[in-house]
Amino acid sequence: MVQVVLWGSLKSATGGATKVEVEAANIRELLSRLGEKHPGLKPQLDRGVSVSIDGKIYRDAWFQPIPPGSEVFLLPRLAGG
Amino acid sequence: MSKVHVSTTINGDAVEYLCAAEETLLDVLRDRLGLTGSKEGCGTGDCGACSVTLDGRLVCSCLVLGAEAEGRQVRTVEGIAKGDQLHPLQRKFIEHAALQCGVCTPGFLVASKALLEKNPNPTEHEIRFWLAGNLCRCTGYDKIVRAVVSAAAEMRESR
Amino acid sequence: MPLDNPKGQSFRLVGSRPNRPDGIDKVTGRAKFGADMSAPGMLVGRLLRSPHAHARIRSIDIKKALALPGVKAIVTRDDFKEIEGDLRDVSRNVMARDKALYDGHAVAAVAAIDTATARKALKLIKVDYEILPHVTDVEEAMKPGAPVLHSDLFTQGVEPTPKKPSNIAKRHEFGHGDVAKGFAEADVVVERKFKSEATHQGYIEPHACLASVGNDGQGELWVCTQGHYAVRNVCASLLGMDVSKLRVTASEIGGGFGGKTTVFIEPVALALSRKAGKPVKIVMSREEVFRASGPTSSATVWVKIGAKKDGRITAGDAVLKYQGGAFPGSPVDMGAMSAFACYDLENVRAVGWDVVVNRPKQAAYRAPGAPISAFGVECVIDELAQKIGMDPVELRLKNAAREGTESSYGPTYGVIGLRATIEAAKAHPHYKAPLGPNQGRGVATGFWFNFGGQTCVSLNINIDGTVALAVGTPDIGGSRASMCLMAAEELGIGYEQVRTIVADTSSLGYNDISEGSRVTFSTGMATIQAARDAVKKLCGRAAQMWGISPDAVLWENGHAKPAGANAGDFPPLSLADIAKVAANTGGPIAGHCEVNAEGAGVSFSTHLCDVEIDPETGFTRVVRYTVIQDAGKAIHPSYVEGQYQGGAVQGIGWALNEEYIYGADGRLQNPGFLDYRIPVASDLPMIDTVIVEVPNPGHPYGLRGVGETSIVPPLAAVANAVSAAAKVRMMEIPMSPPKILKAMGEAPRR
Amino acid sequence: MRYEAPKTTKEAVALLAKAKGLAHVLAGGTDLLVRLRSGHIEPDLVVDIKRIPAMGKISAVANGIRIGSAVPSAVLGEHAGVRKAWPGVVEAAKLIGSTQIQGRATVVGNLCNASPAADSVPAMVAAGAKAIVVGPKGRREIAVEDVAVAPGKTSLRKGEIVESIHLPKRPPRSGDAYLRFIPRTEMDIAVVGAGVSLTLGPDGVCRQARVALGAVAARVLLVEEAAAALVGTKVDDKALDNLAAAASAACRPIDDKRGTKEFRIKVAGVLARRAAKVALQRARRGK
Repeated sequence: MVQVVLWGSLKSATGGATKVEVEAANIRELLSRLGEKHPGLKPQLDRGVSVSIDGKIYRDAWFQPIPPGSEVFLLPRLAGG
Repeated sequence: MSKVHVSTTINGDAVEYLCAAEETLLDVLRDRLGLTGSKEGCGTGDCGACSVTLDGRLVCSCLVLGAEAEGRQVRTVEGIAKGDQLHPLQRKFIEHAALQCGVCTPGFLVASKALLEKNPNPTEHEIRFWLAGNLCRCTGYDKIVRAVVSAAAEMRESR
Repeated sequence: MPLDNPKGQSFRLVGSRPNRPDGIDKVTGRAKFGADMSAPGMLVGRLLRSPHAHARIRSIDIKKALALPGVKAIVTRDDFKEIEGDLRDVSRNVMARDKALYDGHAVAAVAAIDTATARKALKLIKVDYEILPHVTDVEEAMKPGAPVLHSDLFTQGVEPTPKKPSNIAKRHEFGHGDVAKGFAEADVVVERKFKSEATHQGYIEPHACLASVGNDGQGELWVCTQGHYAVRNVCASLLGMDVSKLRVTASEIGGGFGGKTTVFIEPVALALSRKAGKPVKIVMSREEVFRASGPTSSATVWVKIGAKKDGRITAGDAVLKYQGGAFPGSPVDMGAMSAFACYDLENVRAVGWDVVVNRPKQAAYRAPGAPISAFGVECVIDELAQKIGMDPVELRLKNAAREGTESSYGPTYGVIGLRATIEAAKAHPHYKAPLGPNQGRGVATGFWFNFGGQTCVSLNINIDGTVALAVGTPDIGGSRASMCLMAAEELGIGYEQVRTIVADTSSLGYNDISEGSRVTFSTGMATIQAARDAVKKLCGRAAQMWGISPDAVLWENGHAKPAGANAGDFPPLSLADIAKVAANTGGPIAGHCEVNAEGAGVSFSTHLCDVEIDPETGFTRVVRYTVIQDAGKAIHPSYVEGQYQGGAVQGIGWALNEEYIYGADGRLQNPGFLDYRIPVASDLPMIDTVIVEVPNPGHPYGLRGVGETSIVPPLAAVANAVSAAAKVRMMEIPMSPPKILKAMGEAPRR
Repeated sequence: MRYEAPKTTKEAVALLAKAKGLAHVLAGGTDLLVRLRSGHIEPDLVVDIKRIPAMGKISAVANGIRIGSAVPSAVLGEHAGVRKAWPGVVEAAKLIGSTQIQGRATVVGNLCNASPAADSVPAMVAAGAKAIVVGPKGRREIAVEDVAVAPGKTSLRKGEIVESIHLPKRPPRSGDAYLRFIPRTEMDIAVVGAGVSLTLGPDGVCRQARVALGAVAARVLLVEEAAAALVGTKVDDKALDNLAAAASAACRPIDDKRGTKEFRIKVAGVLARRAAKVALQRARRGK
């Protein structure tokens, strides 16, 4: 099980929870499980998100492994100048 | 609408062209003569990217009509190097990393050259005020000022 | 890619300051920028722009304009198909559909044989506008009853989703802990509301492009952009072209700072060219750049911070309201995430509101969103220090985020350089230097994420042993020099032997935009990998020539050598030796890398600023400025310093004199460099820099992006300095002289 | 548009007098070309006066100095005679734009552009300068303060052209100065400008003074009350306070993108005082 911390404004899609648990070994699995479990997150997931695993932020990498016990955050998709 | 016939000298070479009365010298240089080194950053004389000298006097070529160049001496960034020999200012701008994007660089070089011809040993203050009409958004001017100081020193030594 | 040697590494070339490879082109006028290209039979493209801040477009009559001799094509909304999804807003920003949403919004475009004809044609286009009420201020736009820009915009991120449309696009929230509990524990609480005006990136080169679409539907585009692949993909979608049929070449780019990460005139030029069957060049005027490209947000920022008497912060709370122009997507999310990112806080919250108004759609501007929130937070920190009676640098050190800190936006930090920059500030002679009369000193810290992203490079070994490196990220500040350094470092050859070019979209795989301080990081990482790939192949060729196993060959100082005595005794082969006979050993030798670079390291910066105020006029001069920033590893220190200095000066301009000024009619009043006042050479002192190097564990050389962080602290550093000199807290930027004089006049005499 | 570059003032006057449609004089062109390029004006005729020899000269005349209308600020600034006699006028001319603009912009162009914020105008008004105007009906001399009548509008009649500016000869112990306020150090339009010219008696008492303010009303103001505050005093602190108060009181400014009313009123007094101090020092040095 991976515990994922969502950013504050996604609470409305998870019934108020900012921490959710899903079974996932990599980012692709994480995102698809999140969408299945919480359909309200789908629009945001489709628009794009970043995933932080143990402090490193990934924007696209589906197959980035999520080691057990990792700290995982869902973040908005970020862009710079 | 008949065009104006102009005979002038650009970077030491005799040049003739036809231009519309309302056409600026900058447009003539860039669009008619292919001298695209002078840049248009604003078209209102506020950025200095189009700096050239006209009879030795530093001006914005966006604020000069092409017709006005008749019989004058125009010098642009393309005329600063002598063949394959860079001018000390050009070398120092590269060495000091005085350019990032480089679009303001031609204007700074033309303006700095005009300064050093008038004042071979300018202070930092004098350089900054002389170049106040040349906008640079990348460097914060620090390295540009250092490059001019350094080129001036080298030019004084080799004199 | 992990750091090669966490215990410290030594470099042969990296960290030196060679001349940039494009230097001579740029000092002689030979470099070709966006507007410098022309094509035979080229037409001039010009845009007609809305003079109204908000108006329904009833009809557009182009008949008379089209009949003007010399006019070859006109395009309007009818020439762009309706697009849904991600690109809908981009498409509508490029060409207005049912409504013009801001002063300067494009409504039609003409291609004609010359400028005079194009100009005349624009005057002949009749647009029937129904003028609508407008709103340009962020707080006004949020009020019930404000003119609504989009009837289909319902606030996201609030529960329940509103039934009525409004200008509030989205609510964001970040943080952790319990701020109410934190404030209850505080001995001192400071709460302030700040305001910042919109600024423009102010790149000196206006947007320019040359489009040519043939009758076969194949297109070429020459354009000044931070990302030519993105331009290609977006334009192809907007115009219904196959991506493969559009080749985009990035010209030299005269500054971007985030403002050239999207499209404005490019799809229009392509549409005109397709219709006219001839090349079309569009060059924006400076006025168009200000009115109709992508400035940054104006905002209000509310910040509340509480602390114990000993300086330990117990809670931080912020509410940010950013307008992002006429379409959703202001960088308020990043403003909220980064607001408290410099601090190690148990209880923190930042709420951001993304708001639309009748202004041009904002584009990224150097660390988008972060300077605005840092302005509020760092000013409150300063005031907190005063209230507690603590040195502002000490207060920051006491609360600075470190390795293991749970960041204000979520993830736990790895190795970071924040404390190192604050300690360097404390130790810097600037911090101890005495101040003169009417002078004040300010300090502020700043954070930026830094990004990686999709990157593709190709490194080709030439027959004479020189190297051609093709990258796909436009060079906005000297990155080609850094790439040459890294390639040469890896290959063990001279800097001068590597030539880096920016390839067009058909010559190299996809590359993300040059943004997010990602180029030296990502393209650098890809270059290192491509070089290592080439080295492997070079070793293989040597092995073949020696008749030994490739595993028995190692690469050292630009030579293939037998790995040890057991491998055999062969004289080393240089890169040139191997290249010379490449045809005989298997053909061309090249290294490649395609990667989605991850592992960018966050970066921090601490700035010191001294100002002097004329108490009778409010005139403010920055008299000393120092930037201290973590670069991880500086590849070419001169260009790292350049990023520090340039960002600081843009921030100084933002703090003191730059602002978008809209009139009551909703029109921009200062669309030129005369009244949009960016700093000039005589406004500034030298900008001192200190490069701190705390290696990023996610890059082989340890480098972190450096392009953006430098604009984050200056707004507050200058505001704190001005507040100290004026002896009154300034809460609005720009702190133009009338505002300073007014504040000083209203302040209680001390 | 037609471009003409006549060789004599007479020819220029004839071209302008005969012109059908919109005609403009081109001196330095730093204002004209901006308006031309932006499409704000579409003249039918532009008369370039830089080929008229008399207009390109600075000459000492019996009762002062004559500055031709085509003399750029940079040339004016290099002229030792003008710098010595009217340092305030020169420093004002030298504030018009950048080095590049200086190479082109002229004080007459600055005057005829009729902007209330023109830098050289308050200095010339304080100096008591006259504009020499040539027209189809001959030559006339008008006070510089009477050239601009409203923003962008002059009192010149059709066919008339300013040929030169006349700066009067200075009595001993005279000095002038011009200061302006801008938010940056360069490149801005004056938010407030103040020109002061004064003459001291042998006893150090101010005998004569003129004070002019720019950018605080629809036209450059000649403020007699401010001058009166100096005359008969030793230009001490009290006189300077009175001067500042009179200058502020005379302002009728507007709020705009460059500054507020309140700010302009306050700063006009500050600058008038500072300019008077500089002029005083110069007068004390000028034997």
